[in-house]
Amino acid sequence: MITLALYIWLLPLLAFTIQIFLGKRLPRKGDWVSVSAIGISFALSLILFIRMLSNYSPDFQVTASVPWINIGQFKIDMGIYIDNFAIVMLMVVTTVSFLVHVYSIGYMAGDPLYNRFFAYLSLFSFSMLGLVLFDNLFGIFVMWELVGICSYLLIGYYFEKDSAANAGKKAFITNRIGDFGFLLGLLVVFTAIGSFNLSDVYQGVAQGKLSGGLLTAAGILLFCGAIGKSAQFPLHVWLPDAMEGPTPVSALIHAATMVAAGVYLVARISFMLSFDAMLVVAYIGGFTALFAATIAITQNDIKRVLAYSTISQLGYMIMAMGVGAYSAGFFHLVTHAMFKAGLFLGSGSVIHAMHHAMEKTNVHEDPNDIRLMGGFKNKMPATYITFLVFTLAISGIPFFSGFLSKDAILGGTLAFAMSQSNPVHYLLPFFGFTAAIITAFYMFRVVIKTFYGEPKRPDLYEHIHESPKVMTVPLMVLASLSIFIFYTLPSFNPISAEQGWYEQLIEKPASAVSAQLGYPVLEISEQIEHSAHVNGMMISILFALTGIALAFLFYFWKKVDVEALTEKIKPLYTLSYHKYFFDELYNATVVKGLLAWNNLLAWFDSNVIDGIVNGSAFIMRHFSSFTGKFDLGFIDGLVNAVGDLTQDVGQSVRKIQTGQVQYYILGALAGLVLIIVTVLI
Amino acid sequence: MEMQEVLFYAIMAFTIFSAVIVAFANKLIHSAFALLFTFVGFAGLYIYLSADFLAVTQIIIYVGGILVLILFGVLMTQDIYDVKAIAAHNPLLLSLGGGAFTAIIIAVLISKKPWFTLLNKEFAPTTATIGKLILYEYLLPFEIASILLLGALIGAVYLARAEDKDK
Amino acid sequence: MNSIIPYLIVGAIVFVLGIFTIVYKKNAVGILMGVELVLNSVNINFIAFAKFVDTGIHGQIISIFVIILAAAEAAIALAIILNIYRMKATVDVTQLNKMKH
Amino acid sequence: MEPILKLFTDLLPGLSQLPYWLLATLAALIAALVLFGFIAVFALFAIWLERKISAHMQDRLGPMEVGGWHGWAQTIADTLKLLMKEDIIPEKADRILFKLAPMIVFSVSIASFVVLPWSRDFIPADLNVGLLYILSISSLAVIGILMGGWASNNKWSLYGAMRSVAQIVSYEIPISLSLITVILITGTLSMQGIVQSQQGNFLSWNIFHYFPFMFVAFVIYFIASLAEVNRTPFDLPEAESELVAGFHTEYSGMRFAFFFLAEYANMFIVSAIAATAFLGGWLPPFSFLDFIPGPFWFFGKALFLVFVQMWLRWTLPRLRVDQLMYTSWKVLTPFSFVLILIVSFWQLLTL
Repeated sequence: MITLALYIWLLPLLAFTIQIFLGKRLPRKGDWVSVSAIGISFALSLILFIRMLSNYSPDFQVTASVPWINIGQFKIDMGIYIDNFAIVMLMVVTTVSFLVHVYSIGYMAGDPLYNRFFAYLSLFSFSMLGLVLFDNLFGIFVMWELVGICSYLLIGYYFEKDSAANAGKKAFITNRIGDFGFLLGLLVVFTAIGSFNLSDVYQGVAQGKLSGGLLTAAGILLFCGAIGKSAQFPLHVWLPDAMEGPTPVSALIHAATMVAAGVYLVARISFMLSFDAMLVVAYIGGFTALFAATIAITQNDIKRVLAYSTISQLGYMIMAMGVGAYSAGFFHLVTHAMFKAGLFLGSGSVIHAMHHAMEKTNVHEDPNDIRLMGGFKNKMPATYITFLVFTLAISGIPFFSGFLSKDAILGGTLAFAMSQSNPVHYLLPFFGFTAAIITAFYMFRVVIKTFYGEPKRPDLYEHIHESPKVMTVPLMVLASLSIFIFYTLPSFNPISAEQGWYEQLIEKPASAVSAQLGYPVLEISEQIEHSAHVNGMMISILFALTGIALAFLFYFWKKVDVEALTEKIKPLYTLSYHKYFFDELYNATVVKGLLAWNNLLAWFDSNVIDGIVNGSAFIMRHFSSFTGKFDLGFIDGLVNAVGDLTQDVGQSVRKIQTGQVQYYILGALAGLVLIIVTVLI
Repeated sequence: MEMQEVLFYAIMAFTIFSAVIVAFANKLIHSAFALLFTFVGFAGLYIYLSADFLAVTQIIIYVGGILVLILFGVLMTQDIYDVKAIAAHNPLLLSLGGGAFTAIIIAVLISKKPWFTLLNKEFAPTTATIGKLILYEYLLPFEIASILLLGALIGAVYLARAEDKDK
Repeated sequence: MNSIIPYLIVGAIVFVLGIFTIVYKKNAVGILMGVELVLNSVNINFIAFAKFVDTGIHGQIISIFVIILAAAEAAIALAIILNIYRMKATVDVTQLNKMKH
Repeated sequence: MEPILKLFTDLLPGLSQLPYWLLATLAALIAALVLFGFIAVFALFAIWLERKISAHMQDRLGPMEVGGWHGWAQTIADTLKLLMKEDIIPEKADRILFKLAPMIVFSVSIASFVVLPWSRDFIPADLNVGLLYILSISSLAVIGILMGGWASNNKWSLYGAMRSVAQIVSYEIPISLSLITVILITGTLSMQGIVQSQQGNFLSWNIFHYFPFMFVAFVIYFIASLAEVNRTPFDLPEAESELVAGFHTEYSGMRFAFFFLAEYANMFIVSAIAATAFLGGWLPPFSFLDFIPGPFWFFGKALFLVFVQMWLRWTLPRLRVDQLMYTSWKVLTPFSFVLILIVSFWQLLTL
């Protein structure tokens, strides 16, 4: 099993190595290397997955580790940890990655850096799989940074475009802030417990080596990493800009897998979250869910809408982690990976078509703009149908995967609020349900504007064509994976996944904090949970349908004049359209502040430090002019004398050098005899 | 078992005799062919030292590789048709002196024995042991040696093709 | 044959002969042959010690490495000798004294 | 040595009275004589076979006169002619080396017979490095050929010898590499061990192992072995039209007979190795055929391969020198390296 996991992990690395060195010279620029590597990984993960299903045990786990750093008492082991969590995650990563690889063959065809693109994809798959497999926080951190690098490289893939290069830098720097928190969290954990290994950390927390405020701090600091990577509220600004990268990358990295890594991390460290830390997590997640959803309403770039939707959905997951509904949050991660990857690939298909149409008609406008689309459903039936399936899934309509997981999260938040005495916590379900309406609304806004109605630009419309098979087939696969049956087997219940394999196999991890405190951190009774679930389901179906209905009212039947409404709530619209001015805010505070501080430092450097340096240089110069005279007269004389002597000796001795090796060997032998004789006597 | 002993001393004498021919033969080609018998004789001695794998390796590499190279070297640098060509030698006395030096050193060293407690191990197949040692304990030297061989290969080809540089 | 001495003596004699060959021959290929003799005599010492001294068979491994080195050395040396022959039409080492003085 | 001695004392109990060394010498002598007899008879038979096969392939009769029935005595007559011939040593030849060369070549061939496994019990010496031993012995023959070619002091001989050596040295690499795949599978170098690891019916022979990779290894081995024994299409060293007769141009009489015998013995040896390493040696193709003794199968398989060699000789034209080198270095060697990689990877996977 470990060997299998190692193959899954290392094959993409092998592909990366081959690609980066030989890619250009291989036939077809070597795309088959990467695709087949991830394909094999996918097949092997499928084997693991089937084994997991046939095993059907929630407690299943396998570990293996090797010593990594070993200096005296200081020991760090590196190892692999496989449980159901990891296997499901492996499955998600390899599936989406494989499909995106295949899709990219079509989407990236003819790109000048084709082979490098596939090399990056392979490197990303390798790092992401490593992140899933590692059994210790340090290894996870290393892989965490590697996926960050890949994200940076792929966002800035069209680096000749300024906006892409800047977006890459922005993503990288914003992530650094989160990762700084992560690193601090690692240090806190290591100082207190002395190991990075997850099971050691669990033991340490359970035994109380890390407790009280420090434990909360450690939890929140580690969560900072997730804030950065999963684009949660204060650090969400990079993800929309990351859409500068190629669309397959957006699907793979910025929708399905890497951004979900934050959620995965929170799930992995959930055992050490104290109640306060959980509240922080829940509120950040909940707020992000609502906040990003409100921005998504007004955006016109199809990929940006999806980006904000991703942020919002990630907020859902994080919120689920915060209210203790781990398996629901993780479930949403899985389903979201499928339908959001699908949405991105579908939008990629549309953009691809637009791009070609623009090239044909020689129009230079933004191919991502939904204002230029409309009526595509007749031209691109496969893309349309799959896109609709994904949209239904994300809106949370029954019979689709998104309903199952979103409903579980909403139920979880409701149960959390009901079980707490403080009514303020009803804010969390409020965030969740409001975001659900808005999600349904803005997703259908995109669908209606893109696929229904009259074509806005007939000149472009004429040249729109369905994408090649290599692009539509992954879409179909993802669409079928967005239907409920895959998650509710063997019970086959479209409304609830409770009896499905997923809920049976993925259990809420035991909390070490509870073990330390001696009482559960969070207690939610069965009864509350059940009633919350039923109520949540009703409300969420109702809200989703409301959202859809609103979208159709606004944009399809045009019963409400959108322009007039916009004018009426102009300030709110502006706020949302400009993303609450967060970029400008950061620019004004962080960037300007840093510049001012830098100017101060520069002044200090050029005046104070340079003054000292110049002064000492002046003294040294006078001293050295004195020593120079001494040098010329006395020292040089000595040196010349030695040189002359050597030359004279050399003249007389050089006659021994006959240039014949054999004499030298004889000389060496004579020397050897001499040495041995002296040693023996 | 005295048969084996007789055979042992015969091989020993054979080895030394052919080495003497290598050293003293007048024709270089005779030296080269005498080297064949020296190598084979050494392989025989290795068998007595229960180093079966080494014996076979000795023949494959020394005879099949190095000796062929040397023979080609001789054939390419000597005038082929002049079979009688006598190799020129350095002054015999000087060379004998060098040999004598070495002999003295070694005689002294051998007479200083014993360095270790000596024992006589039973014969046991060594191939598997050698394989394991090379792949575990001596892995780094082994890899270095393989890189050295690759380097030597490329270097030799480059040197031998030197005439192409002028074109 | 059940004592280390005969092997050491063979090794010593061949070693001396090898050194002698190196010094005696004027032909570069001949010198190479001397070197091979020397390497062989060293090998037999290693293998003899591997059998008669209680250190496992590490001696045999060392001699494998010696053989590897000998192969590499022979290849390079002959390539050099051929090059010299090509340039100077001789392989007599007494004529090859460009490094003199 | 011991099994042979045991065989002797079993056959003639009186022999055990003799002192050990005498017994050993006697046994060795007799074994050598038997081997020589075998090689000689085999060569006779093979020459006759070759004549007949070539005749049949070219739709002609071949020798029909000597001895009556289908000219069966033709090769005996040839042999007599060879033995009767005057033994000539060219005046300018290097006499010692000239005489030494055929001996080396022939004794090398004989030496290879030591490790051929004829049946479950009958193998002259089951060395634990048997396969390597054969490889090493075959590299000795190179020196003999070079010696003969040089000592003849004849341009054609030397060219033939040089070509032959270059060819054998180059083709030894694919041979060794393809045999390494066998070693990887069986995990032993001993010839008996290799045969025993192929126990079962013919599908468990190495040639069908890891299908089709080992089959490719067998093909590589077979092609390279053709070159190793200077058979067509790789018979450049003795290409009559270019080099008169290769390195043995100047030889005649008994010395020539030695080269000749060695050549046919080598044909048999490479086929026997192929039979051992790839075709299950003395194992019958189906286990119910066990009652037929091992030597029959072993000899049969080897002889079949010898027949294929002859068949090829009359089918394929000769290669050019550059094509010869190309085949070895750029086709067979890389392929066998890849095979080693594949086989070892496969083994790792199924570990």
